[in-house]
Amino acid sequence: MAEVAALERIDRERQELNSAVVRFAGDSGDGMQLTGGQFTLATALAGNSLATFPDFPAEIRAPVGTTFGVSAFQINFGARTIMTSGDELDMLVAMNPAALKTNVADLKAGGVVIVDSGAFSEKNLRKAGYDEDPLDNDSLDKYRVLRIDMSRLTLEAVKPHGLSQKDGLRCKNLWALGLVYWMYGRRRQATVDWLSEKFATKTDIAEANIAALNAGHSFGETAEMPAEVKTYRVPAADIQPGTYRTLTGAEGTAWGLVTGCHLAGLPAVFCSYPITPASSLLHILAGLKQYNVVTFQAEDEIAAAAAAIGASYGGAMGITSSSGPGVALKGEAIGLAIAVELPLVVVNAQRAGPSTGMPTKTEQSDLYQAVYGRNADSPMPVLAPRAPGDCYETAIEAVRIASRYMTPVMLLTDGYIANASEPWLIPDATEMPRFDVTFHEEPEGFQPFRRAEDTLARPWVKPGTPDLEHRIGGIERSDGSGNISYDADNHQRMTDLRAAKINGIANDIPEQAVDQGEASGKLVIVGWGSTYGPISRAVANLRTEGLDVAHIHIRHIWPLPRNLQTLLSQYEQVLVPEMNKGQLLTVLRAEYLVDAKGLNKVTGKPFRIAEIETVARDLVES
Amino acid sequence: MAEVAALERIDRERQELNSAVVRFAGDSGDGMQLTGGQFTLATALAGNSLATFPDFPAEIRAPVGTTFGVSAFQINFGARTIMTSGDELDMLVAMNPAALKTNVADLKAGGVVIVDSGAFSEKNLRKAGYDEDPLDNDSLDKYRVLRIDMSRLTLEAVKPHGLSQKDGLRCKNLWALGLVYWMYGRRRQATVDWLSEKFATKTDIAEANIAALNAGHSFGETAEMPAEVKTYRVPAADIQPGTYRTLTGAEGTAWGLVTGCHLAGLPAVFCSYPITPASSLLHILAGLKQYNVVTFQAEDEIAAAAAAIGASYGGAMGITSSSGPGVALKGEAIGLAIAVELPLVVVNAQRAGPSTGMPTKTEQSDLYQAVYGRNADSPMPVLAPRAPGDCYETAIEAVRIASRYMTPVMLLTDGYIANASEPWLIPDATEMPRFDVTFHEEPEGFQPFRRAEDTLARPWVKPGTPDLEHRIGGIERSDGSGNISYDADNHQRMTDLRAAKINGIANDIPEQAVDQGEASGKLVIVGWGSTYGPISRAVANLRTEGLDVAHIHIRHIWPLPRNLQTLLSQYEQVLVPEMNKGQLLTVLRAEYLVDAKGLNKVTGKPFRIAEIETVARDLVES
Amino acid sequence: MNVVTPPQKLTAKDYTSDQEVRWCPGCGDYAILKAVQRTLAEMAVPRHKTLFVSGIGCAARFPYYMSTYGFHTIHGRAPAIATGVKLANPELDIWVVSGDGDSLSIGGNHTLHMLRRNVDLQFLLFNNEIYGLTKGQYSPTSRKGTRSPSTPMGSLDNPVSAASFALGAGARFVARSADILQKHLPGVLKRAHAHKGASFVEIMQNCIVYNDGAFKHFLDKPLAADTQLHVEHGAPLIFGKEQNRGLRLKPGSLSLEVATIGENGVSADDIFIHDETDRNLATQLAAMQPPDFPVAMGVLYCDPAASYVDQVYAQVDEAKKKNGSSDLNALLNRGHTWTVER
Amino acid sequence: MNVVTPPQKLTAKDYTSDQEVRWCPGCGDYAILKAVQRTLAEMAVPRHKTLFVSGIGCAARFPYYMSTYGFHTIHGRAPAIATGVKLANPELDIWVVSGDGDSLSIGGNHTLHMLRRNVDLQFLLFNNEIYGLTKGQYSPTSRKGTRSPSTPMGSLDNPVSAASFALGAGARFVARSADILQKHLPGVLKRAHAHKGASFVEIMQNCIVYNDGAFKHFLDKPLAADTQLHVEHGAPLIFGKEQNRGLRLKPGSLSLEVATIGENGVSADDIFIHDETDRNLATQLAAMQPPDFPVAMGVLYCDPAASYVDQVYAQVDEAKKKNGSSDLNALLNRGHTWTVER
Ligand SMILES: Cc1ncc(C[n+]2csc(CCOP(=O)(O)OP(=O)(O)O)c2C)c(N)n1
Ligand SMILES: Cc1ncc(C[n+]2csc(CCOP(=O)(O)OP(=O)(O)O)c2C)c(N)n1
Ligand code: SF4
Ligand code: SF4
Ligand SMILES: [Mg+2]
Ligand SMILES: [Mg+2]
Repeated sequence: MAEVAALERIDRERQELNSAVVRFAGDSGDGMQLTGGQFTLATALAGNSLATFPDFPAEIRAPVGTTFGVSAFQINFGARTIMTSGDELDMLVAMNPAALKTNVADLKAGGVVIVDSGAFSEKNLRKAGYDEDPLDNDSLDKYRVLRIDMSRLTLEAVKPHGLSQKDGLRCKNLWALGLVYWMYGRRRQATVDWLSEKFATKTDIAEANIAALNAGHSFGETAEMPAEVKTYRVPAADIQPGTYRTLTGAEGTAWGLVTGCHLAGLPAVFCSYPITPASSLLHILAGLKQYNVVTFQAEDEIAAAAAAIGASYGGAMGITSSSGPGVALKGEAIGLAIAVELPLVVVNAQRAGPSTGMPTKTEQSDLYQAVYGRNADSPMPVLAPRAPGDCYETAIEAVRIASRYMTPVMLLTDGYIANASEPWLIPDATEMPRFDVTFHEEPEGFQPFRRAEDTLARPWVKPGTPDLEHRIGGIERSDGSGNISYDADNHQRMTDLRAAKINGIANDIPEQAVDQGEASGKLVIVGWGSTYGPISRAVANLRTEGLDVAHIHIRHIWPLPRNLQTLLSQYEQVLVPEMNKGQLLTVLRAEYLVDAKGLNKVTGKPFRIAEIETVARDLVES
Repeated sequence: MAEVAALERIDRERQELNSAVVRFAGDSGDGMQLTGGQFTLATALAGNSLATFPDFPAEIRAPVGTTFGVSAFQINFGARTIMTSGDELDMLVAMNPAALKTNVADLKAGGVVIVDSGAFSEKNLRKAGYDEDPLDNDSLDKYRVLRIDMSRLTLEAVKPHGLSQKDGLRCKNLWALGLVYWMYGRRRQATVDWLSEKFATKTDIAEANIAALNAGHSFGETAEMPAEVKTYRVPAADIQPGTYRTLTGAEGTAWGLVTGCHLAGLPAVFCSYPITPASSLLHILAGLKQYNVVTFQAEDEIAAAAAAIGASYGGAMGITSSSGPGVALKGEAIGLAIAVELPLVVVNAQRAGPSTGMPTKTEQSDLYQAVYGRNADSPMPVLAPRAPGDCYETAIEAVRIASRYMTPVMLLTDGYIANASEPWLIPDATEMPRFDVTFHEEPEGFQPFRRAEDTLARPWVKPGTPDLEHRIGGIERSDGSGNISYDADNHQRMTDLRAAKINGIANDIPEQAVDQGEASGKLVIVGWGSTYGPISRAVANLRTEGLDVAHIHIRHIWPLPRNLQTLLSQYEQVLVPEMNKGQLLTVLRAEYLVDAKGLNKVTGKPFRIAEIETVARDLVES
Repeated sequence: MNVVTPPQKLTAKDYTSDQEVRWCPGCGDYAILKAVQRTLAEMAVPRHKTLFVSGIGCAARFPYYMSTYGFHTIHGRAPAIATGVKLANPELDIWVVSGDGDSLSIGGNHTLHMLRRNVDLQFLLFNNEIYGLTKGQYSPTSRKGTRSPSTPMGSLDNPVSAASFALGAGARFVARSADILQKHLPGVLKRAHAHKGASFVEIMQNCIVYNDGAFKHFLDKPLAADTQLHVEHGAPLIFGKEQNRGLRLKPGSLSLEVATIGENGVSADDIFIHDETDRNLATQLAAMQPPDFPVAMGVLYCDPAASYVDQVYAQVDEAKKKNGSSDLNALLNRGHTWTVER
Repeated sequence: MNVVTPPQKLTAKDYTSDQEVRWCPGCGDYAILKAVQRTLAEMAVPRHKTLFVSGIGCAARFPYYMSTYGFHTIHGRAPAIATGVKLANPELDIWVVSGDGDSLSIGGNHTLHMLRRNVDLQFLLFNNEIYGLTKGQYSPTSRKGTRSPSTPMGSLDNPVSAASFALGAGARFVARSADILQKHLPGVLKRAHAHKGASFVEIMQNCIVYNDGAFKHFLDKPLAADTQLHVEHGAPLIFGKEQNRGLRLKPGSLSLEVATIGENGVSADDIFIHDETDRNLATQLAAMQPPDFPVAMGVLYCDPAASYVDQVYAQVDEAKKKNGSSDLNALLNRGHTWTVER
């Protein structure tokens, strides 16, 4: 209880903030992702709303101290609802010169930068490409710089635990975390518990880390801090009661797929070939075998898609996942699933392209590929979640549509969503509406392409069922029997039916809601996917300014919600921000002849709130 | 000269026709394609304008006499300019019951059907699915039926040449051809020459065939023909003077590619994997090695695209070709060519889909794939020829754009165009404007991604050039140096440059012309590719009726011609007929917000003129 | 639909679908179809538990003609699709039918990986050394110098030997037969069916239209006895009209050679005994070609190992045992959670 | 740019680009890079006539670090792309660098077909038995039971043996070395370079991050002499610290076995002599694994045959000879034409 007492005491002097953005940056080996994860947890426990953004280096393990080996983790947390990981930093923790160099530009003027001065050796400065020590010249003048020899202080703190110099230094991220905990009045207990559990078999390491954490914290409490450095209090946000956890987009997608299959009463067969940033889905699902999940690492993306289609044919929910270039390879196989009308979920964790592009950077540029990117008239539903928690729900929806309509479904996530995390109100799986699949078992009158009247879906037969033996294939099938047919009228009919089936899904999805603002007005900003956060905050800000701006965020990219055309026609202007050159824009313009404008950013990075605000403000005010 | 005299004599009684549509139909083994080819040649020599449409069975060699083994060849020829192979038949030659059964519905009421009654055996009737002999009931009452035992007459005619019964019967297509030659006043000499050359080493076969041809012809001259059967004269059309040949779309494309490479001063490396209906391009080019063409049958479509990209990297013009499902497989590799900015021509001979679909049937449904079908922002030019002769020019244009702009180019043909033939005014290759490629050879200031100011193209370096060693790859490249770059601004810049380069091609292609009609008015019909013929004829017919209809046919699908938006805005209505569910339509609507309507046919068969006329008439008159 | 009354003896007809067979008259595929249907009847396999999967090609039309379950998929991907079916539905008895182009050109990689994984299915490769369906281009098994529409001056690639490739890929069952060997083929099919794991069967098949007579130098009746070696586990590797020729170890080497019993002091005891589990032997048998050697027919190699899908489900079972029930809420509440009170 | 003055002796530096090398510190790729650069310098190959092509993976970053021409392409397709380059530019000296995933998983089919075509290039397969770049999933060469992010309970697939696969695919040159064998590797690289046709070289490479020590059971210095067999054409297959162990024919079989000279009556003469042109021998050498056998290193097989691209151009030349000039108008006026007069 001593800790609590200390906090109480100090809290009285703390400056109250509505929100704050903190970034931890260091070498890949410095444990920045873990540090960020722990800070996230402590912040969530403190009742703040939050959003995070991890930023990994492209190289597996770049040489220590180089700029391209810097790993960073950013968190935005607040007493209000937090929508993005934040445009500008209030505080930067830089564990070495390279981290300072690559990150300080994002710090707002007057922001705090905490550096480990012990890491500012000549060698490290050179590796970072500094000609002179930035701590010694005026280059950081517009920031409040806190230089602390964390390396030395950490080594001192862990000395009693008998670690090697190397192992001792590996605790310095916890020292830094301890200090930042102190600055924001965070509790250490969850991190102490986590360390104890993680290093359960290596108690000396656990204890050393805990000692470093506490030392950093005490340093804040006891050291004479320069006057510019304040401590802060970010009050708890008004958050819906319930049990929470943090959830990454990859977890949300994986668990959503598992839940969807559970609700459909189907086993899942997940077939994939590793690729950044999609692999995490494979990794997570590979650990969930007890939930009737079989995972299969195929020899390539084509085999992965093919095996998933085979699995669906066999009576399971076939799922495949990849990123843009890998999904390109699956196009022909997806065409087969469309032709034979089998369920399939294709997850695309988009990344910057074209070609190999920038695998670790995010982009939304595979919408064309999802909606139009196949040979022939090959429509398929396309869904896109907006945030990690939404991945869960959208993945369930993908399984529902695929199994109910006997169709492949594309689920578009991206590198940002997959890695970002947010606090998530844990739902109760036993309360969710089921959508059990009924395999066709009745021989009487059976025809593999006789369609259900409401959905136009053909029956799903599990091979092994007596007396339903039948043949299907990629050559055009006779309406009804499914036998090979080169008949002209039949081809027209089947093409029309395939299109009608997918279009009909529009009647089975919710009408498009307006996320913020009125259902008509001067300007609506239409987004999809991971731009949700910045658009949402930008619109909130603009509305606070009194501007007539609304926000619509589309989950169902294809078919589009049935009321969307009418809805969009209620606004004078439509702005579509996308991390691509204008792909949803093309779809909306073609479908509705709406004179929408694009706001396009293709840098591998998410939008800043301000970028959207500026353009939107210009549009409403002009 | 006896023959000429005979023709002269008979011609006086002939009924004059402005145009006629004849179809030869028989078993796959009956040589209908050869027959049609010869008739085409004789008709061309007679100075008619013409268009043809061969229709092969899907099976390699279906059992003799079955309906799915029927092979047909249709020709439309006339004294006016012929645009299509014709909606309805004036004459059908049916060599067996199956051919009658599958083709007679296309014969216009009052049309002539010539049947080989010798093939109407009970067995053949059964195989064709006839319960009773149609020659014996009233089912053909609305036609003028000419039943001739061609089998027997042929065997008699060839008897002197000592062929077996089987070989003798194989001449019956020439007997039929002889008769039809007589009916339309065609000369036999070219066919006689052709037979003599083809069977140079088997003179007995050549002679037997010639005998059959002459026998059929004499039969017409001498036999007592029923009164309903007339003979016809189709006067020569007003045709541009010069030397002509017949040309199929596959030939046009192949020769155009060879010519394009010649004009660019480049060797061609053509890499492909067989697939219907694209294979003929591989077959033709494999025989043109002396024109500096290397052909490579790869292990699959991906390897074919990859090898073609390698060839372009190596300093040749890399070309790859396939049909829809195969092009789907090439998507990832095309992305590489876009990223590293290498020339490449991708020919897609479209066929009916999705998936395997109907490989022998035509469709225009890969436009989405061509324009939008890749991951990431990956623009590439897309061209589509309208007819066999136009394949030649468009293929040259594809090579020009690819080499000048260092970009892959998609050339969209289709199964119809590839197989159809038309008379072609042979151009003089020595007169064509050259567009020689200059490989970069200057080390001073060399940077692999330093762009030309006018085209924004990067330099093309042939590896092997001293002092220009450099590295390129699919990871995002630094503007200028081409080194790996994960820089945010660089990615935006490079993405913008890639888009600007392709968009800029609009300034290097002709403005869109109006094919028929005024540059403004009530209705414009906008087409692309092989719908040219029916649209053109339909518009001509409607204009003859005095209706205000124009025709625009787009060769440059992407980027679109720079004046197209303005042009389209001059019409009250825009109708876009396509053999798909509305793909160019989507592009036009999205680009120009023009409220164009689609006329969509997806039967695996070309439009009939009347189908377009009807819809267009409704639009102008309503 | 077809309800089978068990006591009645099944015939090929019971495994025949109502679809008209559309291969060229005289195509070797007909004979293979008959042999397969007859063999299934003899083994009385339940139709509803049997699935034929194929890619694209003439051979790949096969499933349409069977009254079992059938899936005609896309070119080259049948091994991958079949693997997926088996993962979802391990009880199914799966046969894959593929052509030489389908399985060794575009599908070579999937064939390789299906074999090394040892997925429990029968893989029938109809080798006609040509692309039939696309009208006669040379295939990866076509002999060098093959003139075809795409190689008017003769092909230049060295052909793949299907059986050698399969062994190089780690296959545990490799056999060979031919369309016209109507007595031999059913036996091989039965062995393939009995083998648990991936059973690779190369079936020489005559394409009468585009590659007629490709195998006549060893399949023609009069030559057969001297040009084919029918191997049998535990039996000497003997062939010839007189059954007096055989393979023996070439002294001092790792190779077999043809020897005639009774000549040059060669006795019956010198003839090598076929051992299906000897991979080195199988590798040599697979590579043997006329005129120096007879073509080895029958089960060249059979050395069973654990099948892939069985092991997958063993892991699933183990995971279930270790992690208890598959309660979804337990998943969602894993790890650190916190509660916001009202 | 780098202008070489010929008389000066070339060094590794002359083949080094200005790009910072970005593999993990301690990665085996560094050693291979150095060996390649040194070997090129020793052979004094002209930089501008040398091209490195690669797919995607850690290994595939290789071209960026060379001062030659370099093309870093897409995952698995380097063999096909290199084939295309060679078709267009037969004078180039091409090296392909590939990882085990790149060349045997997604690219398995292209590797197979490049080998059977015998395209003249050097194919270096950096085998670290893991997917490095994508952070440690098991690869097709990973040993069964490998625990990785995608196989937390251990992998189930039987690994492909790279060299066995290459032989099964019909490769005419198959060799093996390792990152740390800095004396051995250059010799193998030179042999590969000298061989006209596709030269397949498997290089064992340590991934220090995701599969550290995968080869230590035969690469660790103290064990090396007893666990590696360095083969040399015409020399006996001898190994061991005392150079007294070797491979001999197992009597009455097609197999080799390990024997100790001087024990059980085994003499030096009993030891099998390495013959690079013996495919049966190479097949057995490729498959040998500890603990029963040493790992064979060096040129396991070399039996040159006509190279693909040479033959392609021979046909082009023949066509030119036969058909005369390549006058375009002759092409356009081929066959039947007619003239419409004015
Ligand atoms: C993706 C794709 N590429 C190409 C084709 C065209 N294609 C169909 S079958 C075939 C090869 C047929 O040869 P094979 O597998 O030997 O079978 P066969 O017809 O000889 O039985 C090809 C190239 C296709 N259908 N799909
Ligand atoms: C089409 C495609 N699929 C997947 C990937 C992701 N990927 C990149 S490298 C790689 C495998 C790397 O393993 P390996 O080839 O063994 O090379 P290493 O990194 O071990 O050197 C994978 C799966 C990709 N870049 N492109
Ligand atoms: S083309 Fe050849 S393989 Fe195909 S059906 Fe005809 S004969 Fe058989
Ligand atoms: S991940 Fe492994 S293979 Fe890749 S660079 Fe690091 S150590 Fe080398
Ligand atoms: Mg074949
Ligand atoms: Mg590897």
